[in-house]
Amino acid sequence: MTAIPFYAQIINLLAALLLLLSFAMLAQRRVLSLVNLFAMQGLSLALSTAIVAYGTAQPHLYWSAGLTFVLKVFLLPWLLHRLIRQLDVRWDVEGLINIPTTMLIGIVLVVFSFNLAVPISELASTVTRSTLGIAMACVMLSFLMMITRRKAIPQVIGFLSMENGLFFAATSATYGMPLVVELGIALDVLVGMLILGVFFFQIREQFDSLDLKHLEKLKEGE
Amino acid sequence: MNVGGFISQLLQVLIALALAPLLVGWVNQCRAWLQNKSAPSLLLPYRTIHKLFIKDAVVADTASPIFRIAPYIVFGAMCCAAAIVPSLATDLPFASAADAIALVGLFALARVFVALAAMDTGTAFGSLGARREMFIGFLAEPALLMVLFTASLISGSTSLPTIVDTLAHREFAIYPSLAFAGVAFTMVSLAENARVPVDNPATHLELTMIHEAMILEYSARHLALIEWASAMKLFNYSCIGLALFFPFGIASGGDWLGVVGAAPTLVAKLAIGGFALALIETLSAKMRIFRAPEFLGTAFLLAVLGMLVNLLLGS
Amino acid sequence: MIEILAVLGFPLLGALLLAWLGARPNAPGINVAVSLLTLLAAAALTARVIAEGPLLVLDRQFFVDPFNVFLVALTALVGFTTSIFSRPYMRIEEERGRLTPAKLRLYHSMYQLFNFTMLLALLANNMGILWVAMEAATLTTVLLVSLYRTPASLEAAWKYFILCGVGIAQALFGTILLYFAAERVLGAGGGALLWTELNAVKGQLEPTVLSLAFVFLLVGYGTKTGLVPLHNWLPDAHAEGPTPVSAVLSGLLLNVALYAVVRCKVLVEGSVHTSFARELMMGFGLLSVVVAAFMLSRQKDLKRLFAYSSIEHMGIITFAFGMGGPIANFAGLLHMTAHSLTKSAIFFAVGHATQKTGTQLIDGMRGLITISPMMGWGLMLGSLAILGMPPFGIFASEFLILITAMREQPWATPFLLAALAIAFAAVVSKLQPIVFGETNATRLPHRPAMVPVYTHLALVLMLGLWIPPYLAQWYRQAARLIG
Amino acid sequence: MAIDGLLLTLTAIVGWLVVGALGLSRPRDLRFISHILFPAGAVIALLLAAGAVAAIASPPQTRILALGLPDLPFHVRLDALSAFFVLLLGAASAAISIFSAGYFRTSEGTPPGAICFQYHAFLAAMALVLIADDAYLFMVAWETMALASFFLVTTEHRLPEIRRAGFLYLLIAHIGAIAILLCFGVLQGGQGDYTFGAMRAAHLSGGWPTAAFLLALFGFGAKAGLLPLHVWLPEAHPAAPSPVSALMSGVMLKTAIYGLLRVTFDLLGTQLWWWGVVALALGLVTALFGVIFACVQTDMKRLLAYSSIENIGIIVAGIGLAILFKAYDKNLIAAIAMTAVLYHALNHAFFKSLLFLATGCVLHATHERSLGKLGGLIHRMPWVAWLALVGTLSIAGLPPLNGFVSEWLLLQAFLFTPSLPQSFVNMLVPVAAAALVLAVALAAYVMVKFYGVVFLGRPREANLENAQDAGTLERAGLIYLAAGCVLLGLFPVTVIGLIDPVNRLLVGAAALHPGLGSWLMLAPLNPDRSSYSPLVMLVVIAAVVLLTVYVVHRAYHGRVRRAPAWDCGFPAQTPQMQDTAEGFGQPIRQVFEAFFRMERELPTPFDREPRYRVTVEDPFWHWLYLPVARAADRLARLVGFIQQGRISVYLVYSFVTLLTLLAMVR
Repeated sequence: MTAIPFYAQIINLLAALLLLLSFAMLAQRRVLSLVNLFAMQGLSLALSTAIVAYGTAQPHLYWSAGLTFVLKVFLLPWLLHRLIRQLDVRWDVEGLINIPTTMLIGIVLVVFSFNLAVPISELASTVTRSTLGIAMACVMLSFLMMITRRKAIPQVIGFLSMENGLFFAATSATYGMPLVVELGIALDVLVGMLILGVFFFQIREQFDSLDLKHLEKLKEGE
Repeated sequence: MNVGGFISQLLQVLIALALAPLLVGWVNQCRAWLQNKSAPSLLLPYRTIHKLFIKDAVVADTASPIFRIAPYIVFGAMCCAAAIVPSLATDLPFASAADAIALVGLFALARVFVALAAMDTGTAFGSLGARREMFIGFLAEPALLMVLFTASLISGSTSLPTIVDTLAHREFAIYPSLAFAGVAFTMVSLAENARVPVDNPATHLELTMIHEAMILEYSARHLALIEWASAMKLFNYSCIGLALFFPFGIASGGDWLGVVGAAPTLVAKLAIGGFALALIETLSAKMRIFRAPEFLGTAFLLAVLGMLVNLLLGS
Repeated sequence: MIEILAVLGFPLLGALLLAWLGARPNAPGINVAVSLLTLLAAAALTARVIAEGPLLVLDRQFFVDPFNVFLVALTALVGFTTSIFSRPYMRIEEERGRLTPAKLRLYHSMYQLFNFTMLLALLANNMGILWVAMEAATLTTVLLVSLYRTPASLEAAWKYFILCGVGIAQALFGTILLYFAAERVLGAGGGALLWTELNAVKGQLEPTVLSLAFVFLLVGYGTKTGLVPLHNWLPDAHAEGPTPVSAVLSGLLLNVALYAVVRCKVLVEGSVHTSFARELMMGFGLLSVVVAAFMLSRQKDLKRLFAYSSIEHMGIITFAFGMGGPIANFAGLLHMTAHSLTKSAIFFAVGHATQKTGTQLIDGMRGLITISPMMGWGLMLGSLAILGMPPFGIFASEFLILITAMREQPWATPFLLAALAIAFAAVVSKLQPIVFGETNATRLPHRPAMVPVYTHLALVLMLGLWIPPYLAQWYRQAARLIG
Repeated sequence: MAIDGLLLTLTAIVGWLVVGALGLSRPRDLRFISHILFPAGAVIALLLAAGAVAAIASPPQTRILALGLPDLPFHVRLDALSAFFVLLLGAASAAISIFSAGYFRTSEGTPPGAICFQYHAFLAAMALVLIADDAYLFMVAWETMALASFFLVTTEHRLPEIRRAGFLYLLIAHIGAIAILLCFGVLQGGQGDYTFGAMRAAHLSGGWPTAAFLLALFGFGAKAGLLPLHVWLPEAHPAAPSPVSALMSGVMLKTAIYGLLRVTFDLLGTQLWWWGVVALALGLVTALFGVIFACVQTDMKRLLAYSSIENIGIIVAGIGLAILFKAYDKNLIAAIAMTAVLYHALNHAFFKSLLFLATGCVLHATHERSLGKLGGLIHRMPWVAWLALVGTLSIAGLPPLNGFVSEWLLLQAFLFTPSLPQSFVNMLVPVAAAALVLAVALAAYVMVKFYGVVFLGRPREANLENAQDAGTLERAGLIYLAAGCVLLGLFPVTVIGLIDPVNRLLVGAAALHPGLGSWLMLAPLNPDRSSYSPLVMLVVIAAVVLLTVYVVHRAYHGRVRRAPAWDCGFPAQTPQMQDTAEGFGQPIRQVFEAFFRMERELPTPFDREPRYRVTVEDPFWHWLYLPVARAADRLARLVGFIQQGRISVYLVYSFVTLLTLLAMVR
């Protein structure tokens, strides 16, 4: 095995951290901790992006890193904290499936994703190619998290964490998408978050709770 | 077609018209004789018809023109049938106007008119009779056609004269199928002509009557025509039976002398046939109306069997 | 180029304008005017494309070919007719107290923005921009769906947001993979996400990556298309939003999402030389048709009924594109057109009908034809058209699809036909008492806008009997393009 | 001068559409519609019929219209087969249009203008079906026809049972259309060319011709009312306004026959003998079923509808016979069977339209369809009654009217079966012939019941005394049809001369041979073998009748006394004591009890108000349709479970789908 550049090793480390954080979020019961974990995920994402920018000398990735940092480490967690405070929803999160089972499924998912990513990674020209599998695993784990949470806010955090995984794939595996695309994506995430914020209030207003069990009226089966 | 042909044709119809009531009288006489009763005159049917013609016709208030037209149409249909059935000669000009199938159609026409007329007056009896008559009819008609089909399969034709010609003039052969057909035909004829065991021409008991129920409202000349037409029907059926199963002594030319010459043979055959009819009527009892399907079903079955046997053996 | 800017600029400016003026009494009029301008711009663009052939402008970022030009025209047209329809509709809603001026402002502004995102998605050459536009379309429509703020509409919007958000995230992953593969051939930078560039080198793209990417893209955009089993947001969103929104969602957004799927399919087909993409699309299509047909028979809500019908038709179109070949692709494009026109016409009629009867439950609507023959007939004819009764255009495309399926995928025909028959039975049996019979509808002060309904139906009728030559030419070219 | 029949037909189609559109433009102007539009439609129909007569014998004409799909423009073609059915359409619909002019009024249902449009669109669609020469145009016309008639059936849409009938009709029509579409798909044999010309040229291998035939039998059978797809017919025909019933029963069912003939004899090059057996068996079962059920009906239009099923059964049996003969290359005999088929189709168009229109008059005069509440109408409505009598006798298959001719021809064809080389078929056919005769004889029973209960006897309800006879235009339509029945019955040779080009096209032989028989005498193949001359029969009967009347009145007298009907000594006779429709059907019910699903409610001696009620249901509902409907419902419920309303579950769907697909890609 040829020597991997140092920056790539750091990126791999960050990737592992990202995966670990994903698992931590999957296991976390408290909403506020969840938000913090999400912020940490954002931080490692921003860091990895910056390192890729440095390592590959692609200046536009600095923009991307900065954007991520502002958006995912400060703005969104801040927004979420505010929401949680205003809506007074600091309860503990109860999953639909218990935590150990979720973790078990999560591990299976990781194995699956890695398996899927191996043949692709072989092809890639980037040094950080092996992070693709981790990114995919993150996406899958976030998906699982969305499925298992029955309250609205954790579900949204799952959604945002999925975006993190995607960003990670975009930056580390491919050295970033074209800037205009990234800007667009970031804008969409931000707007989406704002809309969700409004939504939480509206749901709260209508149902007196953010429990998703109130949102099961529209259905076909009896 | 020539004048001679027309004269022969006319002669055949006239002889049929004349002989038909006589056949009825003869059957009645034989029956009385078989039943140890004193027989009415052989000519009684003529006198009855004459008497009825003299009387004033009484028509129900509720009757429509159909009621009054029907006897004439029935009578006309029977005369037409008499012109077609090869009772005396085979090569008559009108014979080709209808074959066996059309003949059955002609009988059906008469039956439908009688039934409609019966319903016309709006009495319970009339419609009851009409219903029963049509009921018997729908069962008898297929059986009759099957009989005719069996015969026509042998000759390869549905034209009655051709059938008769073939059967009479071919070298003698035994057709087992015809035996089946003959029995079936007898049964159908009994039903079609309102004889025991399906119907009793002499009854006026509500529960049993069929034909009589239909003509209950008729009187005078209308009744006379109906009665005469019934007699003609019996005559025609007998002639069809004789033509199919005993096709001997029927003139093959259109010559009027031949027609007259064939008459004695016909009378003799009819006499035997009439006696046989009386015998059957004496030996059997009138059956319930809902036994009639079984009876006619048997006839139908026999006719189909005859046809199948014919196909099996004849090919 | 100026045409493209106009097509995109008018709705964007209109959205800004209406965000300012949207609560005024004449806002619906402005809405119509902006939509008309967009339509005119689209017409000019179409004329340009007819005259000069495909366009590739603005640093290759925008691209018009036979495949998307008719969709652009269709989107502009339906956007315009829907704005006409929404004028009396929204007025009545306001008078009934279901909407406040603030909500109306939101509605009008978002309506234009939504049009903008759809047109952007159609015109974008960059797969990333396409994704961004699709996501933006989701966001705007989420706001539109939840416009009434009733529990049901909130629930619908939430499900819509989460399911489509997750779906579209998968599509992004697929796009990343696409880029990942393209980068090796085209090098890093903007070119690697441009569809025209990708299409030119599609044979050299790595098949493994592309098939993986296609799975993500199909699941992603397929969610938005409403393919079973990713469809669950669709009936809720259609049923609970305002009816003009249902009309554009069903008539346009699904088309745009499917358009994205097909664009991706073209690339994948060119790279992967197996029938993998085709089979996936056929499978999803068939499953959607069958499941939707059964669902149709259980509906109690009229708008949900037609939402499921949209799923069914998207399934048919997906199946057609999956089969591929000139006839099936032609038929799929024709079906897209006819379905958009018909379904939006139906939703127009349904919208007025729900207002007249005060409910959208099927059991509560009776005898529309007595109170308003034009509306009753519009609904009836529209439904028959959507069920594939000749001489409407949907029959033409279904005819072509079925006969192609008979020849190429005989195993699928029984399923398709059984599903079509079940759908037919379900819809007609529900529609008949709504349209005919004793009435319970009331007259309302505003005249319903029936012109859009009959315009659409007339167009669909025309498509069934006669397809304009240049349209047929586009379809043919696009069909060849799709492969 | 040769008339361009195809152009004429196209013009007629456009003409009808224009007439319809005019009606739509003034939807409530009854005078305009009934005095101008419907008569105009009738004139178009007459012209069309005249043109078709000329076109039958001329060579096929084709055209390609500038409409349709880009690669499949509308092809139209008028050959002998099409022309014959166009003739049928024109001839029958002319009368129905005239009648309709006097019939439709403003009612609660569809406004007259809309009816006018639907009616003429229906006519136009039927004509288009007949001249279509590619699968697409055929399907378009076919479904448009179904659609137009569906709306016509539900004219009185306020009644739920009428809506239900219309729905059932449309559904079965649609399912049939799907089968037809499949049939065309099979017929084109993988070439992708959907013109009929290409289908004729295509060589199908293996089981494909059989598949095509069976699909056609299914698809067209659904429209024609073949068992077990007949259930819509007794519902839809009574529900429709009478002229529409007449049009549907008299003409539309024939388009299905046309389609079946077109596919079987024209598009499919060769026929297999067992197809014939299938069609024969199916036809006969349908005929018997139809007529047996007709016997027990208590609604006059339902009775006629079941009778239509019977007649279609007879026609299909004839087609089966023709296939059988054609498969064994007995073209001459096949021509006789084919003649019977086409002749009967024509006859049925006339007499069934006549009877349906007559029921329309009765319905207008009495507002009553139930046989149990009619009676004695011959006194109040003599025109209708006497004209209906002609139809009754015709449909009952009595000489010398038209119904008999076709049945005679069919029976003749049956008698030729022994010449077939297949002994199994030889044995089968006598039984089939017996069944056919049984059906025909039962038809007479049914029609006596129909006519006797409606028109004869005494009125069963007091308000029947006020019944009005038909108006002038209605009468004109009825007279036209009755005259048609008589003429078709009396001049079979002329009519067969008209049919023969079709025979030559379909089976490659003619039924009439020059030099055999004459215009007076119908003698297919050989006068010694069989012959029939209705005119002679009629003349003989008429002569005897006239002579008898003359002689009886001359020799005796013509005195008539009117008196009450004899009451059998029971003076309290009321009209209710006449035989009811139920009563009339009772023997049949008893004999064929096994076929019916009956629910009987018998009074006990202790009932205060004794009531007898019997309902006879179609067993196919319970054997076939309800189970299918229930199964579909159960499936739908199962599928409904997908949509549980929980967003987590939905996410699981997406997730699992994604994982499955990814696993597949690997």
